[in-house]
Amino acid sequence: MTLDVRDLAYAYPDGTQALFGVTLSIARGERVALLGPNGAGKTTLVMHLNGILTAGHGEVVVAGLPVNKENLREVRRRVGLIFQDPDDQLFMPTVREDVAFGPANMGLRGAELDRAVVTALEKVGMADAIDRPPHHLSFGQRRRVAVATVLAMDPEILVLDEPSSNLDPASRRELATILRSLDVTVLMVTHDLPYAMELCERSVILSGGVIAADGPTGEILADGDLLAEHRLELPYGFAVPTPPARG
Amino acid sequence: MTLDVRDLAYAYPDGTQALFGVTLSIARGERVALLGPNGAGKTTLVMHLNGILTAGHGEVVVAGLPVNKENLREVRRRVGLIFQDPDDQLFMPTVREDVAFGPANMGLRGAELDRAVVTALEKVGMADAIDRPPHHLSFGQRRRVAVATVLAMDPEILVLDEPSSNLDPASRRELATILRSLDVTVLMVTHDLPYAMELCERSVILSGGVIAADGPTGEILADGDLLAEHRLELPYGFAVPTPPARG
Amino acid sequence: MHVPDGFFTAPVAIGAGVVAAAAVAVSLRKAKTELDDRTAPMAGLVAAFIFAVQMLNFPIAAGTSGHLLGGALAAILVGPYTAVLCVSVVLAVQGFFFADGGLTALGINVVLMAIIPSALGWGVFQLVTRVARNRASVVAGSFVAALISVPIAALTFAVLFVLGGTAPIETGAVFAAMGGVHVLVGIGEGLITAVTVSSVLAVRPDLVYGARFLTKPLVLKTATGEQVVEPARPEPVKPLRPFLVGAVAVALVLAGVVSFFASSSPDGLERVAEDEGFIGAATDHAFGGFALADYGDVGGIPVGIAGIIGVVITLLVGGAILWSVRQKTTAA
Amino acid sequence: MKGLYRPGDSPIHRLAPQCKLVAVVLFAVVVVATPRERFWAFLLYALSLAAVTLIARVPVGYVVRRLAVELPFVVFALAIPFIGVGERIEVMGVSLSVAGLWAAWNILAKATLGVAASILLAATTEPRALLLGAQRLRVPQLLIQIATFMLRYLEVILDEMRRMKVARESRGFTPRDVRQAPVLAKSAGALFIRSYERGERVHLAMLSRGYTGTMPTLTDDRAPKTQWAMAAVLPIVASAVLFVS
Ligand SMILES: Nc1ncnc2c1ncn2[C@@H]1O[C@H](COP(=O)(O)OP(=O)(O)OP(=O)(O)O)[C@@H](O)[C@H]1O
Ligand SMILES: Nc1ncnc2c1ncn2[C@@H]1O[C@H](COP(=O)(O)OP(=O)(O)OP(=O)(O)O)[C@@H](O)[C@H]1O
Ligand SMILES: [Mg+2]
Ligand SMILES: [Mg+2]
Repeated sequence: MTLDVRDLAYAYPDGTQALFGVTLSIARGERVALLGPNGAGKTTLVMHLNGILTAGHGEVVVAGLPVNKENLREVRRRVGLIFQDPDDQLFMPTVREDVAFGPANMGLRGAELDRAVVTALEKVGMADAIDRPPHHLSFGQRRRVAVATVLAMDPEILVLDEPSSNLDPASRRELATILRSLDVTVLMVTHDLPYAMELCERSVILSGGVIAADGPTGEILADGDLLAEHRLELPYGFAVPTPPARG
Repeated sequence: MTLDVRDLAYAYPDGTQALFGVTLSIARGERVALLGPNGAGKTTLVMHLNGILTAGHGEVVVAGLPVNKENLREVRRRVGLIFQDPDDQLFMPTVREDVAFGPANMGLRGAELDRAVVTALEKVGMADAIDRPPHHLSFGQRRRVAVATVLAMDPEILVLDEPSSNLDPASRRELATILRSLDVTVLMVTHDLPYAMELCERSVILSGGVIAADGPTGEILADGDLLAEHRLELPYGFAVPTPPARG
Repeated sequence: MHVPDGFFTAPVAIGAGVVAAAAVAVSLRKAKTELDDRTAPMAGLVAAFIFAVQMLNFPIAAGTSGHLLGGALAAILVGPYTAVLCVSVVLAVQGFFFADGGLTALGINVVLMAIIPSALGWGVFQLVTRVARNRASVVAGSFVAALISVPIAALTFAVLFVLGGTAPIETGAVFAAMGGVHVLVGIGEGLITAVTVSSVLAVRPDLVYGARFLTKPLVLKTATGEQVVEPARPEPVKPLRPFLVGAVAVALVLAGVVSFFASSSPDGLERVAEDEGFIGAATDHAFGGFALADYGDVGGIPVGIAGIIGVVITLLVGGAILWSVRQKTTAA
Repeated sequence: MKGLYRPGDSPIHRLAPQCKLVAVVLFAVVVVATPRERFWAFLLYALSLAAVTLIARVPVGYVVRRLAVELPFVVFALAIPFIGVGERIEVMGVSLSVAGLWAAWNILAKATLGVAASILLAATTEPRALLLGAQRLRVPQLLIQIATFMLRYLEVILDEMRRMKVARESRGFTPRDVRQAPVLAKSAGALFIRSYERGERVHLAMLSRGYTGTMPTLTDDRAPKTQWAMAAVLPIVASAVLFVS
């Protein structure tokens, strides 16, 4: 079992409770979409998966390791997290240094490190910006660099918090292609239901801090009442196609 | 003519030139989508429309007033701008104060001010959060409050930089309904082509700092080659429907 | 260096208060030429940065520590008048919101930490950048300006202390402690100022008031091809010649006064200590809060001379840097 | 930026900020003007501050802990008797300067009272309210504006620091020894520009919502006479003590 969340509850320091007992398991190699209305607790849940927030109640187990102080380093090496806001992710003076940061912490050096950086940036189409300061990029460019910083670390589990927002349509598709080509477990938060359909065989609806539904994406998206209940709906002009073969 | 941009060129202080001569006019009451790849200069263009950036070359005229030092106040009263990053938009300690900020600067006080604040928050479904600090909201909730801060000012021209990103699908549709119900000129930057189709009768493609296409949305979205050239494409499962009647 | 209530006699506190109020009033008038609605937040950031920087106490020598002043940095980033305002605001906020620095000593603190470092720092910076107008000179000028501003501020403290300190301490010891040690603080201040200015210069040259770069020409892409046009430029900044002259004059007068007091027999205001050796040793602890090394009369240097040595070292280092910058530009 | 502020609801908290500001400054002036020989005057000042502390329901421990701001000067004051010049007396075998003892007492007493008064002010008034108070007292607009931005930026800087820390740690960074210093130094440089640019964008957002340099005051914040009268109690008591002693 690669990712295992049991009875997770969490309240922010100001008293707002965001999670009310979430239980979820994701097997190795699965690609799962996490859907739900604004304020449902998706980001809060995701922040628990690599120990940025620590469980108020319940536990999170990653690849057999409970997420706690001792295992934090190991857990973070395995779980790559792409934040909802790229500004939370980028902090070095240049794009190169920012992408190199993770792999360098894992011990990569010299030519090997350079290669990892350039490869990751090429995947997201940002190799040209390698020497620019990240905070001088456009929003979508920053998101792409943020994705590269995590890809460069070669994680086993990839957790993405709305990776496709602010991306232009071509980059969105390219990201989907990258995700499909990687042999990793993926948990992706998204409001873009067609994108979830395209990429993930399984979907989970989180609403009001609890899991409201969990099943094959096709079935969930076909259940109009369920969607409507959780402020989800298929967009204008969208017709549910037959799900593509896994690849 | 409500919005008129002529030969606009702009370089950021670090030397990156983002606009290379943009000419664009939008008539009163039109709803125009601004499309284009990441880094095309959309945000840069939009920031010129209410004088946040000042033209390096060329000029911007809003409702007959050239955007310059003298007219700045008047121009900003007329042009409401919703930023791409909600964190740039929200700065007061509570949601209430944040939404009240604009109308208060325009002279509203007391019960009238309260009414404007509550109405705007109700439109975006955030009336419950009125006394919470904006930076303790979820990303999508922040974006909704950001929209409310501008709606509360009742602008004549509404410029939105990717308003739908990070919104859950229902909020996205609600925003579209609000925009359709207002009697304002709208310029909306978006990467969501179906959304543009649904809401705007005209689309402009900005690419590499110049206007690459300008015409009815239906025609532009039907031109696959044009779209592909500028990293735009219709999403998975989308079939161009007949455009809805204006209203 | 935040002076609390009751540290100086009333005449000094009031006198400094008047000087501070006058300087702030002048700065308020003049700052309008430096600030527009885009640079106002810069003033706020500089104030916040100085606030943060002043909280960082760093070790100097022998278990003592000091903190940065930030006045020169502020002058270079936002101009001298705005800088006076920024640092004054920092001091007022520290006094009223954080209970740091006495409310009745606000005038003294403004003189010591806002007016002197900003005015002097700007003057020196102008001198250096006048020699050569390029990036290297801006960075070097920042270093020298910050370096010099600190010991001079410290010596001003000593002068005020001699004039109206409430503690009966031997004059020479005060000068030695303040002057000598603050040369070291000045080096730290110089380094941090230079690094900050150069990193701002690298990505946002438009933000460095003392070095508004020429903007690059713009390219227009039209149907007929590309065309190069000159960008609209911000209005040129007026040179502040009178300010420069004033700052240098103040520095000279200060140096003169300081040397006079330091070298003359200290019994003008206080009696000579009975036990010189004892004083020298105890001063370490006395000025622990100000950061001081055992500089005093160790190694046979008469305490009164130490202050002058501080000034001289500062001027020498500054001169050397100035000279090397000049060499660089004539060679180029 | 909260400063020393402790949210609460007491008569002192509710007092208009401008009244409190004036009262504290006057109090400090009276204290500083008191000749150092009048021991019991200082005692009475301390007692009146204690009364304010009680009314404001600020824990005494809080005030005492915050007094540590003074520490460098305490060290200095305590040393004066040893290094002071002039007539000396023997106290338990140590030779101390008489004038030095007086000076030490003078600085300690006045500085402590001044700091305590400021702490009470800061603990019972939100920074933003203090600025509004200063604005009402006709402090020049430009200074208020710089102070407003400064408090705002302290928040931005702290916020950006927090974000950068989370980002670093989630990519496997643990600051354990000096070898990691360059990373921190580099991110410090980026921090300055980042905070500035974030603040700049926020400022621009404010401008685009009609900001003209003054925060809109949503309520009529003129203080009624009763408030002024209440605030005046502290400096009046203090001056009475000074006068009588
Ligand atoms: N820092 C915080 N402090 C207090 N409450 C918070 C904080 N961050 C989020 N919340 C609250 O916790 C709840 C869950 O927030 P979360 O960010 O997890 O939502 P989300 O599902 O990611 O929403 P979105 O789709 O808008 O990103 C919301 O009610 C939100 O207001
Ligand atoms: N502050 C800045 N300093 C320097 N260059 C910048 C800055 N902001 C943007 N740029 C550059 O200017 C160009 C246009 O950026 P802009 O933000 O306008 O793009 P955009 O069309 O809004 O893209 P996106 O869809 O990703 O938001 C890009 O090449 C970008 O890297
Ligand atoms: Mg979220
Ligand atoms: Mg943009």
